[in-house]
Amino acid sequence: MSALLTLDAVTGGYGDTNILQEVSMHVDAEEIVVIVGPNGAGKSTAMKAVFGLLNVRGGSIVFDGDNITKWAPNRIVQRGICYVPQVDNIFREMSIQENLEMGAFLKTGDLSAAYDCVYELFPDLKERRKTLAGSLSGGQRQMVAMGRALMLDPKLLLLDEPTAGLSPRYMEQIFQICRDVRSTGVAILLVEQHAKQALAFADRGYVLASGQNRHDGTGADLLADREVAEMFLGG
Amino acid sequence: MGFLELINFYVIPGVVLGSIYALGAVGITLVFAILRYAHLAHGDLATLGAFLALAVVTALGLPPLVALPVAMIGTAAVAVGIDKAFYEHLRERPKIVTVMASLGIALMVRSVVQVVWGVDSESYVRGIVRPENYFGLRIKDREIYTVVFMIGLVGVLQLFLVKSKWGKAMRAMSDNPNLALLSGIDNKKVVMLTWIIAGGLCAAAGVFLGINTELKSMMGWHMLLPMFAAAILGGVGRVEGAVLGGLIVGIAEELSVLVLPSEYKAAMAFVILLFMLLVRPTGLLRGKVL
Amino acid sequence: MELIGLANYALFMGIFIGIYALLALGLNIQWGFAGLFNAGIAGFFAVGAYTSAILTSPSADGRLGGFELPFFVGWFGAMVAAALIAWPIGKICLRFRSDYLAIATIGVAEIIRLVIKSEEVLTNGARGITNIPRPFGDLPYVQSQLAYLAIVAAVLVVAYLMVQRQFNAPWGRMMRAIRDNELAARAMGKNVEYRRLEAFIFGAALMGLGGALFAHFNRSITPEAIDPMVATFLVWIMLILGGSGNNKGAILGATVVWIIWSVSEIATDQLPHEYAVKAKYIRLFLIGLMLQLVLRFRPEGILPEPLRGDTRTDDNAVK
Amino acid sequence: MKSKFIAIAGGLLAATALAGATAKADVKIGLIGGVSGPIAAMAPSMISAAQLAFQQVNEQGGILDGEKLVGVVGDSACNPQGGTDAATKAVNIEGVSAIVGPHCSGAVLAAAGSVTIPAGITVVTPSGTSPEITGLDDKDTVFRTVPSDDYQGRALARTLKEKGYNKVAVAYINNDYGTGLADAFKAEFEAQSGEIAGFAAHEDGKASYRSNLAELASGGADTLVIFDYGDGTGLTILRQALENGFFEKFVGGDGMKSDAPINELGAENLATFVASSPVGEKSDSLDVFNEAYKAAGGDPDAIFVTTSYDAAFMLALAVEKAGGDKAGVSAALREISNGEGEAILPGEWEKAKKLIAAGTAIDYKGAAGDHNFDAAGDVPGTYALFEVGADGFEVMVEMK
Repeated sequence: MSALLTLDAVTGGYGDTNILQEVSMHVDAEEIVVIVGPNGAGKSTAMKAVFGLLNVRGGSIVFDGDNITKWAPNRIVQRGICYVPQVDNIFREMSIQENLEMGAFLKTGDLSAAYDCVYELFPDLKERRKTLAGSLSGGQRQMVAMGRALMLDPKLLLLDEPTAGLSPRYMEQIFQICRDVRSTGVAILLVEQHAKQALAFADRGYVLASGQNRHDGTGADLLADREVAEMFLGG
Repeated sequence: MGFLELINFYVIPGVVLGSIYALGAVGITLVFAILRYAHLAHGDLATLGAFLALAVVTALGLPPLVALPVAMIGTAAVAVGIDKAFYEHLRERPKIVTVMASLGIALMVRSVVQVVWGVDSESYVRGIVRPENYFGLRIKDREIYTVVFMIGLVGVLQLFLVKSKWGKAMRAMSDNPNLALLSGIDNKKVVMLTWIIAGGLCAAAGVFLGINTELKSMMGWHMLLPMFAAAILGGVGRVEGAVLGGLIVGIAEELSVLVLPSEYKAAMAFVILLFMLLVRPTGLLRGKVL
Repeated sequence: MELIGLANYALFMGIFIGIYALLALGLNIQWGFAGLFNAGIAGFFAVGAYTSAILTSPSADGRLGGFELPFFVGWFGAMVAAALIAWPIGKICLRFRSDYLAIATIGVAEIIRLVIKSEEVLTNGARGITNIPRPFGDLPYVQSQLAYLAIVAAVLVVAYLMVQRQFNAPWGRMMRAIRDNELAARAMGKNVEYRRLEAFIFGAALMGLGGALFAHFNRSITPEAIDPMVATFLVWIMLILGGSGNNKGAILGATVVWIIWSVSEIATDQLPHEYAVKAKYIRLFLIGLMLQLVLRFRPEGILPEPLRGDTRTDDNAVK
Repeated sequence: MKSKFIAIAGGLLAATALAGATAKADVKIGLIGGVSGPIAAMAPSMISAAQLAFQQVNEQGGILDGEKLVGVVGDSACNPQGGTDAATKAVNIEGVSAIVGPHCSGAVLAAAGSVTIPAGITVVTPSGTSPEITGLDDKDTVFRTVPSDDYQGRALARTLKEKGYNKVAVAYINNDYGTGLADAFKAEFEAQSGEIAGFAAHEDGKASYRSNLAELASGGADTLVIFDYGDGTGLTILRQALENGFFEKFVGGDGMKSDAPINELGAENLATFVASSPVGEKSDSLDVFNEAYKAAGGDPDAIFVTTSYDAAFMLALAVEKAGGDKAGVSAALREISNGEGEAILPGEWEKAKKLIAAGTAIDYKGAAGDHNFDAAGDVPGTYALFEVGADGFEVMVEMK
């Protein structure tokens, strides 16, 4: 079976400087894959490369049979990848319901099924659908952000540090949500700062450093790897 | 000074003037919030709108209120055209470049008005209209129209922003442009919509200023500062804030005569602007600070 | 006769170009170095012109004055006064993005104009100040113009050298670093606000000096000189066309634009009267259009900013 | 680098000058007006009145040895920058013998200070009314055919007092014109024991002046004196005052005597409106001019047209008298209109030319007055108060 998403030796960066050096990875259908690594390793950059937000100079990105390397973000959205940025990932001055509606902007026709699906995943949000998203707590905001991304029924969800700044209790909750989302048939690629917890929960992981692949393998394997542990798990 | 006198000669003119400022300020606040730059050609677009209406009034002999929609559509078209021809190419550059470009556009629009219509004062209707007396309140019909139309236009706009898909898209773009793009909202359409709305309202501001006073080629430029003061006072991105700001600036300008030498009336808007920037840059209704 | 006339006109143009070049240099410090949008050049220009006028002119009834100080004292005073006015404005407005500064400076210029027009005790109000001494003004017409041109050129050269030195000094590098990447500069511990304020004040001082030179050349200053078109907008076009960030570009832009501005009128004045009048406005239109075209097709201007090893980062790298 | 640009500039100029060069023997007089800028609405008729004078000269045998007299139009834009630029071009590129203008006082002061006084070129402004012009150290080269605002303000004050206006409020535009008139008016009106019950400047271009008016009206005056321009803010003020019934009677300076109030507000609403304006003392001079200007398609009642015409015609006479010597124009200007000699009316060029050739003294009697310049180059004005009749403004009473 061919992978859902494949990055093959991707090189690129902002402006003229290359941040990613020949990074390769893949995500299979209904799989949770985590990218970890020290600060400045190019984790988020790799994710942005997938979403067409980066100047990719070498290598290719293939999604579900299409080479999406040079695609614009809105085309990628329509193709079935949704992206949740790390910060500013909600419309603060709009209600929860409106946030979800904006997520489904490209969808025509009846949205009620999509709403139902999202509210089923996040029952908390349903009660507060009229509340302004900006007034929610951090964890709830993350739910709104993910809910917005899920409105288009993506095949792949990109999450950029969904647990940043959240308390451990919420972190667990977010991971649980990820599993729930996966169970609806969506693959997830996420970047995580909390490497230990993330590797423990993900199917597979990639370790990046200085914009290059260092290690990959299942979460458990990586956790057991001494070198990986020394790199950043030790502390 | 009696209470009625205060109302008649200071507050009512202030409200009328404020309504005119509000119409312009709403456009400014939308452009500021969605396109993220201060559009300095806004006043001169209002001048253009007023003179377009004059062309209709003189050519077809229609009353100015009937010419208003024509002027609004015409100015909206011009605004979209200006954006396509000049601003669009600067979108990837620092925003301040567009601010500068808009200063040049202000000059260009004004000189077109001066070439086509000349530099003399004009008015829609000859003669004068004395105000009606409503229980001691002295109000002219056209003053009532001005305020009613302002409320009506802004009301329709609010409804559009809250209820319609594209209205929400505009709010989304103002709220979080990156996320709006990630959600697949078509930036170009939102920009075009913004210009249609801003251009139309701007023309309305010009036409109502013309109805209440005269048309001059510099009329819009003179309104620019009060309109910006209104937009910032209300909170950038806040339509209802722009209306509130417009009314406050308008009334404050009229009342300023009571405390300041009258030659400093024009400075009132600026004083309000600077004061707001100093103490509460988000504006009364908590808008953005870019 | 014709040739002497042309030479006279060239001298006059040289003087005006020199004055405008000073304004453009001042703006270059603010915009080219520090990215500050000052849309109120006319205001600082006026403060300088009036300060020097008050300091150097003979006394007149009903207004402050009669100090009759030498002209260089007046010019220095002009710079100080413009800087003093710039300080509080910068203090308030530089915290915000440039758009706010643009609006605020338009307002400042407007208020300065109102104050100058209204405060008769200070400025003789709308009538303006006359009998301002012009250095070497007692010489015959041509010699006097020549002498003044020499003075203006000398002032310009000194200003240019000083600005150029600053530009290459650590201060200039820091300013550009702040302009191009504020966050990084902040992270490196630079006091961004303070540096910007410095640039704003220095630029304003040069504009004040330009105003003083203008007032002494005309031997009079009246509030009409504070015209946003000729005192603000033209300077912007000069800098953008010449090349913002490049001091030579600022001077070149002043030269090119003033020549176009002044000479084009000789051409349009040959038209029949009715068209000649319309042509004045068409000329304004074309100046506006010129700005659009430069911004679009040659944003770096005729002489681009020299790169001295510092790479400029793209503002829009992250969407 | 600088010299290179001056060289380029010179080249450009030479090209333009060549392109613009007509018959080289033409005698040129500069017409520097506020073609663009705040008085743009008034400038065209002022310039065409001056051109009328030149046209008459050319129709009646031309100037000097039958050469053509050409008016070279320049734009001062009503600001000092434009004034000096236009004057420099006129003096140096066009080589004018004298200049009519600039129109605005600020431009006059700057152009005179930096260009015409040093170059020894005579200027006669038809509309620069600032008292500052009187005090210029001008080597006797700066004249005007329009009285200083001082005269008009005082004359208007006296006339109003005589006509029984005792308590007035004054609204004036905050520029040299408005301030000059208002200050003079106030001083004289109070000296005549009239009461000024409100006195306030206003800025140009605001949308509403109702609060200004209310403030002025609160003093209890029934008359509003407006020193502003009738096709500018003055119109707005007059309209808002009429509409809201702040005052019963309205008085304007010469700036208000424009067609705009009649056209925009309607003559029927202006029954209580009077405006002062300079007029020719000898009414036959004025009649002759009016006739000629009407025939040329102009409106003789437009503001400053008589003074513009007179300035142009007198400079033509002076150039003739000086034999084309630019330096002699200013002295000649005084000689052709010093109250002694054979009277010359507007348009009588042929007659004047013969008399000058014969060495007979002449005395020009202008459309706007006799123009016997005082030591400072100023003229005392003659004014009339106008009211609005069925056919526009009509003389109501002469002012003294």
